Amino acid sequence: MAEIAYREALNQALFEEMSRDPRVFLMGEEVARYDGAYKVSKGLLDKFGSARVVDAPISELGFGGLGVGAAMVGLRPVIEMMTWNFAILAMDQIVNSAAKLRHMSGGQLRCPIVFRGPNGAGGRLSSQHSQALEANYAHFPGLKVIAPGTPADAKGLLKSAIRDDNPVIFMEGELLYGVKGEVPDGEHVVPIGKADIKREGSDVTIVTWSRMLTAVVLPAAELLAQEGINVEVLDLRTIKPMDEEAIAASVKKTNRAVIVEEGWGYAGFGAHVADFISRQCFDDLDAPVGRVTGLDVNMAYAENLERLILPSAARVVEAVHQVLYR
Amino acid sequence: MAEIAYREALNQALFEEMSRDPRVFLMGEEVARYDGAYKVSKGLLDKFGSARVVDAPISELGFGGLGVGAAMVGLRPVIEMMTWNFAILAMDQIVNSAAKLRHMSGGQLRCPIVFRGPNGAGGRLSSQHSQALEANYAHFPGLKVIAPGTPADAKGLLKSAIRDDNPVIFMEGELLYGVKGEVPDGEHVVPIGKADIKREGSDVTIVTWSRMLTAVVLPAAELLAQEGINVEVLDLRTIKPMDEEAIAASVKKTNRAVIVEEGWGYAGFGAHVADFISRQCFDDLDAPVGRVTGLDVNMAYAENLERLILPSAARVVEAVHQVLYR
Amino acid sequence: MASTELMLTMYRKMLLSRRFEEKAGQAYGLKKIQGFCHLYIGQEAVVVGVNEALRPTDWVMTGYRDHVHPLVRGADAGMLMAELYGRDSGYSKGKGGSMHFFDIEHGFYGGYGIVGGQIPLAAGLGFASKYRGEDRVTVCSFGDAASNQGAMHETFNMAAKWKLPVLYIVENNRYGMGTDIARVSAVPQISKRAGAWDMRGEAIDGMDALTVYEKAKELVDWIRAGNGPVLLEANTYRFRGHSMSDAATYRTKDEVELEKQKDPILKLRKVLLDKRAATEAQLDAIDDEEKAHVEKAVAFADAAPLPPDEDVWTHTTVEEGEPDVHPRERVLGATDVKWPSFPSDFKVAWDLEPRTPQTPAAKTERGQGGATNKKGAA
Amino acid sequence: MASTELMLTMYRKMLLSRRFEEKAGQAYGLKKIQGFCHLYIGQEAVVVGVNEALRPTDWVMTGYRDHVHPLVRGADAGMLMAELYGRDSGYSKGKGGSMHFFDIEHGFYGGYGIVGGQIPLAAGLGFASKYRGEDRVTVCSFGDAASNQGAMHETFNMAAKWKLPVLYIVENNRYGMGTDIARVSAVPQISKRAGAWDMRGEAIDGMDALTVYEKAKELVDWIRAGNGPVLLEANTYRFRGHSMSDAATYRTKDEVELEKQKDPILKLRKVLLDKRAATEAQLDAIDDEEKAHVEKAVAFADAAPLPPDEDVWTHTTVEEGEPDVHPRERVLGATDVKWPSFPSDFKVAWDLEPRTPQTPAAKTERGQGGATNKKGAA
Ligand SMILES: Cc1ncc(C[n+]2csc(CCOP(=O)(O)OP(=O)(O)O)c2C)c(N)n1
Ligand SMILES: Cc1ncc(C[n+]2csc(CCOP(=O)(O)OP(=O)(O)O)c2C)c(N)n1
Ligand SMILES: [Mg+2]
Ligand SMILES: [Mg+2]
Repeated sequence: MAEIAYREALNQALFEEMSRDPRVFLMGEEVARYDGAYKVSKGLLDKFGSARVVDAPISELGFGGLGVGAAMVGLRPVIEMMTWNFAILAMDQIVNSAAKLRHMSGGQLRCPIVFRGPNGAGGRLSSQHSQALEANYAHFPGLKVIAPGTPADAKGLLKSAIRDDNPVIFMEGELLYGVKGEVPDGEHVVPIGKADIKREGSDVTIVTWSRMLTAVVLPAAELLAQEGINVEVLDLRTIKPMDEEAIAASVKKTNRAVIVEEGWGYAGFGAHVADFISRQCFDDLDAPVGRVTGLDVNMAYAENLERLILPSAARVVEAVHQVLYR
Repeated sequence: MAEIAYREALNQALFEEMSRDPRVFLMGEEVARYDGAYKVSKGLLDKFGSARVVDAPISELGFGGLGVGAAMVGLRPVIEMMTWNFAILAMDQIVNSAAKLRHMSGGQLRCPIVFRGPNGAGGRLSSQHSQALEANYAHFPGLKVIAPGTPADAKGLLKSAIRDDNPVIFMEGELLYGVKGEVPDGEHVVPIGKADIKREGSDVTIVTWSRMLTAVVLPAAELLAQEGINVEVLDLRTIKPMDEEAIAASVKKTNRAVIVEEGWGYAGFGAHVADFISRQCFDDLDAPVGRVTGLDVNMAYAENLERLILPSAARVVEAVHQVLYR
Repeated sequence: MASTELMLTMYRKMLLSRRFEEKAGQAYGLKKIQGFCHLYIGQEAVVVGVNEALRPTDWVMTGYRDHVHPLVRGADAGMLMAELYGRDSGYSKGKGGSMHFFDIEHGFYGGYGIVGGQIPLAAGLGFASKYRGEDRVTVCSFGDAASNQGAMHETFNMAAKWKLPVLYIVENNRYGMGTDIARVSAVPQISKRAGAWDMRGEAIDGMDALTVYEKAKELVDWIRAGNGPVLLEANTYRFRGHSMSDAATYRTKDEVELEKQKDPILKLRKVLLDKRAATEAQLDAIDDEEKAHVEKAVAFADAAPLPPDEDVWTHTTVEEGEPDVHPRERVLGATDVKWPSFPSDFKVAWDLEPRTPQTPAAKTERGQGGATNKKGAA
Repeated sequence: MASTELMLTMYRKMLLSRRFEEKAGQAYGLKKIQGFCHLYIGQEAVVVGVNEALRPTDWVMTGYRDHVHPLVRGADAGMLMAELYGRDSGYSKGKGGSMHFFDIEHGFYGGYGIVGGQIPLAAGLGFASKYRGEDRVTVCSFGDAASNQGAMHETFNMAAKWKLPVLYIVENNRYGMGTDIARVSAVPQISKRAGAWDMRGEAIDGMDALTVYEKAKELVDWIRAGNGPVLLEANTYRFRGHSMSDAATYRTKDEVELEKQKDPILKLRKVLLDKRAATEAQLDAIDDEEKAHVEKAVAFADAAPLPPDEDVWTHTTVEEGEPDVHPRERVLGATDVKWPSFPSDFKVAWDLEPRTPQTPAAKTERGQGGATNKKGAA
């Protein structure tokens, strides 16, 4: 096992899948000669050439749709969106074409495409550049949505995403690219739709995904352990389909749950998780499900305001106290 | 009180607000000479002229953004999206410009604009034309989201939306346009953010909005009444901000709740409502919150499949039975 | 020049299209077809003329006005009608309906309801062809009003830059729903816009199947030779409303009557008669045959069952190991279905962007102050 | 021709801009400014030349490379710097930062982070002006790479069709981030695309403030006279990377050095000296004054407080009765703020689409087969 950064783990996944399968190509703004805005595609142009690593114009709707078309006829495109904030311009092709093609054609077509790029706040970028948009895509039938929180999961899930025969929304954490972690050597594939217990515990289940895991939840778990509170940390990894079994099993054990997400609370994906737990574990719950979310306001540039808007370990600790009625 | 159709109620609201305030104009595809694809803007061109009732090219992103710009400098645009399915193309201007302008400018600007058009299934239109998208917009801070279910609410809320100083997403029911109802004469304004009890009851609270109210929930309430079950029907009317007080008050009375929405259940707005109830009324709930939603699949054209996908009175009855443990 | 045989084929296909659409219109009146239903009546010369210029391995896609494109490529008329009826025997098992026809066996890739949505998709088909080194051409139709979508601008730029083998056809029937294109378009002659993307653009009389055929042949050859995409504007007219629910009061009776005199079927009939390539009786017989062809299709659809209720759960996602559906095989038990099979092992030989040795310093020249484009169309 | 006084004003404003940006770059190095920060160094002639051709009541907007546009219109340098620092005394109270400058008092309407997002907004500003019968011109800048966004296509069509009073300026600095525009654009000379929307399009040397001023004056007059929008391409160059985090290795040292020799400040300085309009000492004094001006701005920002924590809740929505914030009044207690006030009672006199008597039959002529546009730029 080597310790590598999240961006390198993604780079490895791309490299390995492109080596394995000539149908896989990468297209997006700055992905080729610039090695990607976040350097995820470093070295791929040299290795695979200009038809497989393609610098696109700033035309998200256009190249997003081009990717969908290529997927319809047997290629396996990976479309990099420089960030998910910009991908809103391409959303029509993602949700109205990619997500619906197999259905509209009555099963004649499939659309194996991955849309990937950074999601969530990037750090002092104000409101247009700091949005965690997983809830919006999770809402659409026909899409899978993935949001890995560690380098190992990033690699293993990107490989699965590329091999999947459905359109996959792959959301990376904009502030995770430099974060390092152990990544198993060789073929390392993580199945889509399986949550992972990142820390075992018995008192409260914390459900989270993407950057919140390492940035907020695990640090909070440490703080809570010092108080003698053992939280179980369940990393969803896949937003859709959701690993309902794993969630229910953990909550049935701990009888308490807190959901932690970076995005807005209002109609956030955490509401879906909380709703599931409240219904499925109704008789097991000793307290209402707690939620820690980004504040329901536009992101500010000012350092203090940004800090207040994003979830923090302190807010997680507070929420855990609350579900424990402390 | 006159009995008029939903489309006429909207037409009255537009007519009255445009008469009252020269800053209000209507722009969209087919709104002028064609009187609107759904005839909502009938007669407005003749009355207000070609600068206030504008036929736009099929350029949703372009004229959506043009409207936002006009709102920034003192006009009050009403932008008709032929349906919300197509508005996905304009979503960037709605969520990245309109919803963020006041914030990015530190309070220098305001953006009083209404985006309106039909939402939900239109009847045998297959998947690209049959989406209920309120959850996606409700997620964004800076937007208000409205989804009226009756002609009276449609008129009263559209007037409020036009007078509001924030960007408002106004979602009409595509299959409601022809539905008639009593509409108070004269100035009739319904406040944004206030739910309405459409039927009083004591056994179960049904929370719903838009077309589900008259198409599914009220008929189900009748059927249930015949069994001696008295449901209270709470029509949210506004999706954001949500009338939390009204919901909590009703559930505290009935101790049981079912949410009924046309859209997909996965990360649907109903999850937000259910999560709110589960947390806020934790000690009052005698059963898990029930949900009736559109099935989590793409909409099919075939008559039988479409019928199965959309919520029905029978499914509501079943969900009510379930929360009553019958 | 088109041979007599080819002219007769085109004549037959236009009649098949016309009769099919007329029946669809009638079935709509009887509520056997519901939702939106956009007829192609009047525009047949475009799709038929282009189709005859294509190879069976070429690909075609269009918008929601999509009944005739697959029909003339060889799709089964009964199964198309069954799809309009929302029946299990339809091409998409009743999931798509009128706006979402797909017949992959015959290279017809849909059927899209978002105006302009197919334009980027077609570039993707072209991209894949080039990527794998196939000499295939993709044809993508869209309407005049669709040309105001940003998707077109973004796509044409890439298609031209990367010389993708796509023939874009704007079927300019002068209206987008109730709106005269000249009312909402600064340059309503859409092919004149092609220069903005360094693309070849041409306009033709789209009411004349022979003109369409000749031009399409020239362009398809040109594209197949690797010259890049073309925007072909076929000036045409729809005789009916935008969809079945449109009374089309925005056009005068006179205008419609005038256009009906240019009926592409009558036009080709006249050519055939003038050339003595066929007799009135022979041509009438073709019409009778195609009427019967369509009658059979209607009977097939009438007899077709609804999809089973369980089908509500299928095809939203692909389950692991799930095969693709081959409609004619599934419905008719056909054993001659040639389904496109795409290689999973091949060498990508395309150098999409050859690097010049001087990179990155190499620049194209730029006129400083020179490139003046005074007001006026491109 | 620009008067000596005007030339000196432009010289001063370019220096103010340059010194402001240099300080911003330094402050970024010290982490006083964070996030993305896009400097305008090298491109000053464009914004300064255009600005002097405008009236104070005209409006301006641009993308995220937006520090200099408000600065030369009269925004307070200290408050702009404070915004970069994310402080309460900034124009947006630290909510917007580098990419979202707004100074409504001086007609600067932002500051947008979505590439091309400002293009439709500017059409809306122009629409409102026409709607109310004002003779105002809106100027909207965007980058060369932004020209591949569909938003531009959709907007230009409407702007041209409705003759909206907007001067669109493409600040063509040859790169979108690390990508040479010629690598991703089929027509990299963007003004050549204007014909696709029947729009006037021109290209000029954007490194020469006087050229920019003269052309902008001509165009602004033309637009104000009601002739519709214009696309002006200013060929320019950014001396720094795309943003502070870009090492700009995609350009050769030679290329950058060559361009630096065309520095717009040195160019105007030379003109002033050649004309004997000013002495070296006078020009140096201006530089010293502007350096001091910027030093003061930095000191102001350094001393400015963070916004109060409660501010996290403000300005996401407008509360009922909530007034707009007037930054200079709020921060500096200025009493001379002229805030635009828009009438709520007026008569809309604009007939956006006059009806011709023959409507709906009236049609524009259409060339059948005539309008051929062979491959080649518009
Ligand atoms: C994005 C989008 N906007 C609007 C519509 C509604 N709509 C359907 S067809 C149509 C007119 C299109 O006209 P044109 O492109 O000329 O094609 P035609 O119908 O004439 O073949 C409109 C506005 C839509 N389906 N998609
Ligand atoms: C829609 C969108 N896509 C991508 C980006 C990321 N991005 C920011 S600036 C930029 C390059 C823009 O270049 P250009 O338009 O030439 O303007 P310049 O920076 O040269 O002034 C890109 C790709 C973005 N902000 N928005
Ligand atoms: Mg048309
Ligand atoms: Mg640039």
